[in-house]
Amino acid sequence: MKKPQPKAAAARAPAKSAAKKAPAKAAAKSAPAKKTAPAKPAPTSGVDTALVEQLAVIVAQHDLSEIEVDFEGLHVRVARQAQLAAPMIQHAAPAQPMAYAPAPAPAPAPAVVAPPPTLSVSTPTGAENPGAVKSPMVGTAYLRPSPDAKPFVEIGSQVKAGDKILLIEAMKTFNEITAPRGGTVTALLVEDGQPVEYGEPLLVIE
Amino acid sequence: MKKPQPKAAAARAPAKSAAKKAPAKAAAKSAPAKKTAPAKPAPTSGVDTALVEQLAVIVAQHDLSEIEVDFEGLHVRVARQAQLAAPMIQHAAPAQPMAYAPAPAPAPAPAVVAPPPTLSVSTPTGAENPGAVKSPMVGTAYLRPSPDAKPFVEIGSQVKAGDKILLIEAMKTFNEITAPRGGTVTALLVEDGQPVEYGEPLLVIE
Amino acid sequence: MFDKILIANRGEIALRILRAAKELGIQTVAVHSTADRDAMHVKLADESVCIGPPAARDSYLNIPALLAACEITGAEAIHPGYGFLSENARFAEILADHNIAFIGPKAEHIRIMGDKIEAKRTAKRLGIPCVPGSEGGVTDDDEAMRIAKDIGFPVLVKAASGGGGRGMKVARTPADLSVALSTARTEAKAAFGDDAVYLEKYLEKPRHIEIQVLGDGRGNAIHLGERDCSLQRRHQKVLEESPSPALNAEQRGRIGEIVAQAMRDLAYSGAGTVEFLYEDGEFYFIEMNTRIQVEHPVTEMITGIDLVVEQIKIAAGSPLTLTQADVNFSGHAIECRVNAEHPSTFRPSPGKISYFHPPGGLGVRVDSAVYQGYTIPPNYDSLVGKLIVHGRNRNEALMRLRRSLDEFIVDGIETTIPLFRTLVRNTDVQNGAYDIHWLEKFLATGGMGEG
Amino acid sequence: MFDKILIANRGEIALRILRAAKELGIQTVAVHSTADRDAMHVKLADESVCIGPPAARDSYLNIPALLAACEITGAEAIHPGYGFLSENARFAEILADHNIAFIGPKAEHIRIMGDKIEAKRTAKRLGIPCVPGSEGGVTDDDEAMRIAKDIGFPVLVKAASGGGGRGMKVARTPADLSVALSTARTEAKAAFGDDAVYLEKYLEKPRHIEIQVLGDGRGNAIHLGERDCSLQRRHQKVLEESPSPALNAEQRGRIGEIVAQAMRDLAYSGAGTVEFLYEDGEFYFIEMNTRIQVEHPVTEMITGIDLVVEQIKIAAGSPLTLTQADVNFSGHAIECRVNAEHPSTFRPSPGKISYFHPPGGLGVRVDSAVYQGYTIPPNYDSLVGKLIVHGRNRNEALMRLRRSLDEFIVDGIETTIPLFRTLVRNTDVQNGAYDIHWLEKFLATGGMGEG
Repeated sequence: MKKPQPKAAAARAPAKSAAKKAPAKAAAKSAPAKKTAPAKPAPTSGVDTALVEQLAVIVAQHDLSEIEVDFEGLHVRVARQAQLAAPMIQHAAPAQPMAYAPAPAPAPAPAVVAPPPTLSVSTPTGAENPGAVKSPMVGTAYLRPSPDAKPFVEIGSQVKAGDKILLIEAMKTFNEITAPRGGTVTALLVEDGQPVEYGEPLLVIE
Repeated sequence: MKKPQPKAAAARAPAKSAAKKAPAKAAAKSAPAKKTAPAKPAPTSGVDTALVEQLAVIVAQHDLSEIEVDFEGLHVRVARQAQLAAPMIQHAAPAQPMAYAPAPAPAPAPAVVAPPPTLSVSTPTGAENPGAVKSPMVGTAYLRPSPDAKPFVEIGSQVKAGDKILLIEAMKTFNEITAPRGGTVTALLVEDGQPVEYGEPLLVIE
Repeated sequence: MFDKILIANRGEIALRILRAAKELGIQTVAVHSTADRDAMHVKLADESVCIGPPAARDSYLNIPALLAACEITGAEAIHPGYGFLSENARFAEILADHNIAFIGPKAEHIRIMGDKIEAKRTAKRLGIPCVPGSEGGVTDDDEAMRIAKDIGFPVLVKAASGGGGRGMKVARTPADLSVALSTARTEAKAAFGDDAVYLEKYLEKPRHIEIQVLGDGRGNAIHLGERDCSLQRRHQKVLEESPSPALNAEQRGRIGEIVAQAMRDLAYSGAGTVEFLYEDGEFYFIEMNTRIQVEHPVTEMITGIDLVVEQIKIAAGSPLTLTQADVNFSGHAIECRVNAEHPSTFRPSPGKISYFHPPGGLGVRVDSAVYQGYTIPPNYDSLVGKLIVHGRNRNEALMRLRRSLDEFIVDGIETTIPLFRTLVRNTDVQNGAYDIHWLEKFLATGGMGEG
Repeated sequence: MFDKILIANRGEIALRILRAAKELGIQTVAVHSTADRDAMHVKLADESVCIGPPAARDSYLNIPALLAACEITGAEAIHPGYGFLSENARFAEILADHNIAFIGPKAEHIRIMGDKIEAKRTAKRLGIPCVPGSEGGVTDDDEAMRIAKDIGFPVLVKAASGGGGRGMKVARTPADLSVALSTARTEAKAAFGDDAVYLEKYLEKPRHIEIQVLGDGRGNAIHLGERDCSLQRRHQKVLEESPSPALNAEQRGRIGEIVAQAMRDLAYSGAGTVEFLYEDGEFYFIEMNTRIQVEHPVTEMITGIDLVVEQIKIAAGSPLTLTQADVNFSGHAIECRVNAEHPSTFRPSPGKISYFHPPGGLGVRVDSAVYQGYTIPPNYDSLVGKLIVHGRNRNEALMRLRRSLDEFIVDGIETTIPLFRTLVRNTDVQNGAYDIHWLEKFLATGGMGEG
């Protein structure tokens, strides 16, 4: 039974939920600084990177967040964002980057029902290609200098850093987008005349 | 960029967030279990990685967040984000049966601030003794037949099934509570004259 | 005023009562079954007492347990909410015997209104319009015809001992009457062993309109306008609004005053609702509910009057401080009852709420006792919560309802939110062109696109 | 009316604008920085466009990006919310050049009111009461004394080129004046290289009272009463209420009509707020904000008028349909700004919200764009949401505020909810006995028991 006297006291203790979570938060903060050991470490400076490597394996296998070792002047700390954290993040943040809430049709269409909204936190698309060239601005992307011209690039095109690859038009101004690095165009991610937002991947150079 | 047309379609599919969350939850539940499969690290730099490994197993098995060892110049710290998972699980179903929201003092006491409320789901107290005799009704428990009499039972008393063990008074009626089974009274969980609610453990017979 | 009251209910109404008590500075005792130990009002109450196992008869309907809970906590009054013991005259009497105040009307009024025949007789006596019909059983066909013509066709021929629709026939014209009479008599004889029938005016497409009243038991009483609860499924109200799209101010004032005067004559105490069928400008008494109703927030939103606070004040012995002139109707309010049910099959869907996000902003009220992580137990009703919107006019309220329904998230269980998202976009609902049969027909003809 | 508007803001005000647009049946475009991709209004909008990285200058203040977003989505109008570009006259002009409607006043009015000196000159011209003082710099001590006696002591001696409190001295009596003048001149000379000072009436314990106005740009304008925003910390409003506990209906009507008439003379368009200090029955103009304000819901709750809807209608060219007679003040409203800050040290506390449960029930409104699982980014302001309550009178509103604060749960970050739980139980707050210095003093003297 809950009674006023004992309750007030009992409640005050567990009430500090924020305080409770503090250690977890601290851990979470240190986690992103994931100094994971390099894959193929060569012994350098007399530091036993094989030890580091082993610790790294242990830290991962046992789902740890951190190992720290001090021995004869050697200090090693291996930290990792433990797997355990993942379900927690997912729980509030299901891995569904496109799960934004849909808008109902504002026109009074009698039988159209809005699909249920969802509130979830998007995770950056891990599948994103590191060679993707992203839009530096909002506007309309054009793949060719004029409607009759050939495209700047096509899939398979070889480009050098600085080559024109696209135009983005905003406010009647055509902005030239140039290749940030040389390589082969392996994917075109926008269509001619497509509106693009800031940071939207335009094409892939590998 | 989110546009109306593709969105309506995209949204309908991922809307079933409930279904999506199922795997994440399952993972969270199974996660604490999976810290076996010890690696076989060879000793390096004179650092006993087998010790580290053992500590890693311990830290996981006991659901610890951290172990730190100092021994003859060797310092080892093994940390794990076990804690991170715990608040999350708690958050939906915390293992804190007493974490009910406290009520603010309704009397207009100017400087008294209500402790913050919490909304959490209580889990049945696992520590509850299977030999506990629970109150079948709401009322006031009395340990003796009259104020001057000796108590029905004391710790250590032997009782047979059907023996009177308590009175519960409700609406000026004294209801006899009898032992549901024979055994020894090992704990008295209520005091004489204490109000009790339905299902409240009164004493333990083992 | 009371120092401490006990809330003998559960779910959203228990939380509703708790909120009113807190705002009055009154201590609260929550009583609950073992299935409700995690209920929000239990967590927010000053004290809580578990009174029994999940089955309502052993907990929420368990009068000795409630009395014992009052005794051990020192609660001076019990608010029964709706359902459970709220219309149990005997309970009100027992409380009186134990010097515990019952936050509700006098036992005699509960009893009168709980008896269909007695209620109708009282309503008639008090000048409340009732469905015209024969005074009792009719055996003679000529007399039946005379009465039917008096009432006006169509008429309903009903078995005097009847119930459940058996022995009921409609005669749309005088020519239909003799066949209806003989068929009804035959069915009545077969079903109930009694071929007496009576006649009543038959309403083709009535609306359900009810008048909210408050009385102080001393002869003061006011009405707080009507609620239109015509959108029903299996006699369960689904969506309620006020003002009714069918009434004008003159009609509202007239029926309201008739009801208020009746309550004055009765010296009715507390909140009550007089329910009518309404057709072609006429009201026909159905019954009176002598308690707070699920849909009371609709009235609160357009009057600004906290009905539960008024109930508590009246039960504590305060005379009604509100006069009819204090009751001003402002804007339009609509309530949706969100149930844990499949939105088209209405299969109950108890279970754990994995995500809960209520809508907010101007003119939006949510009365719900659930929270994220809470499990709706299968033991009781399926009400998840009530979404109530207020706007300066009906159109604003409808648009606000639409946008707030689109913000409302309840994951982990099925709810009837999608039903309301469909209804608020329906032309008939938008036009207020519905009667008590509308929703059933809408669902039967595939309005929800499935089942 | 517009078919589609772009919301050039973030957080709760972006959601507020989205709600108004949806209720008007207008399509919405949310623009956002990369830090705000998970914002609730982005999820609820019909379309969204990422316009830049987290830094506001590259996203929310990036005019070319906003124009481009209008271009690719076809948005006809931009609502700037508050902060960011909301009081940028040049932005309003650029939009006009691009045939995009700015949901706000005319550029010239933004410009006038954005310039402190010009604003005060305009206010005076329009008959709005200002702080009495010297017309310009004063160099002669005798002239200073004459002016000071005219204004009435205490007077403030201020560096003409000053700012930030340097070169400011209070003379409480005529005897103090010459010392105050010489000290202020010395400080002014040292700090700004200019020893010109001016005199102004010094207000000891003023309240902050502001008048909400709506104008249609055609000479129609109304006032919607006042808001008392005296509870401030570091010039940031913390709690706002309406009506002010310090004003009566006659005072409200008088200052309201002065302001409304000034807006008529100005042909002001849209929503605006004229801010005053108030002491001993007199109002003194501070500034005018030519935008919607954070605390606008307080006015909405007592008038029932949706200010953002009115802004949009006016920007779309509708004349004001509301007359002053349509504005009725009903009951009392209080708003608490819940920030992601430690409740006594006010250290910002951005981060992930692990549990969110807003309060509900009668008279409770929550305007918040957060949700469980959302991470408050460290890049912008710390407003988590606004809790607004309405009651039939101030006491009912305070009791409702107390119970709803006690229901409000925001876990995972620190919030100022505990500050409000303390304030609502404070006798001075309960009595409305506070001025603009009260909260700072309360905190400095350990009102929160810590820091």
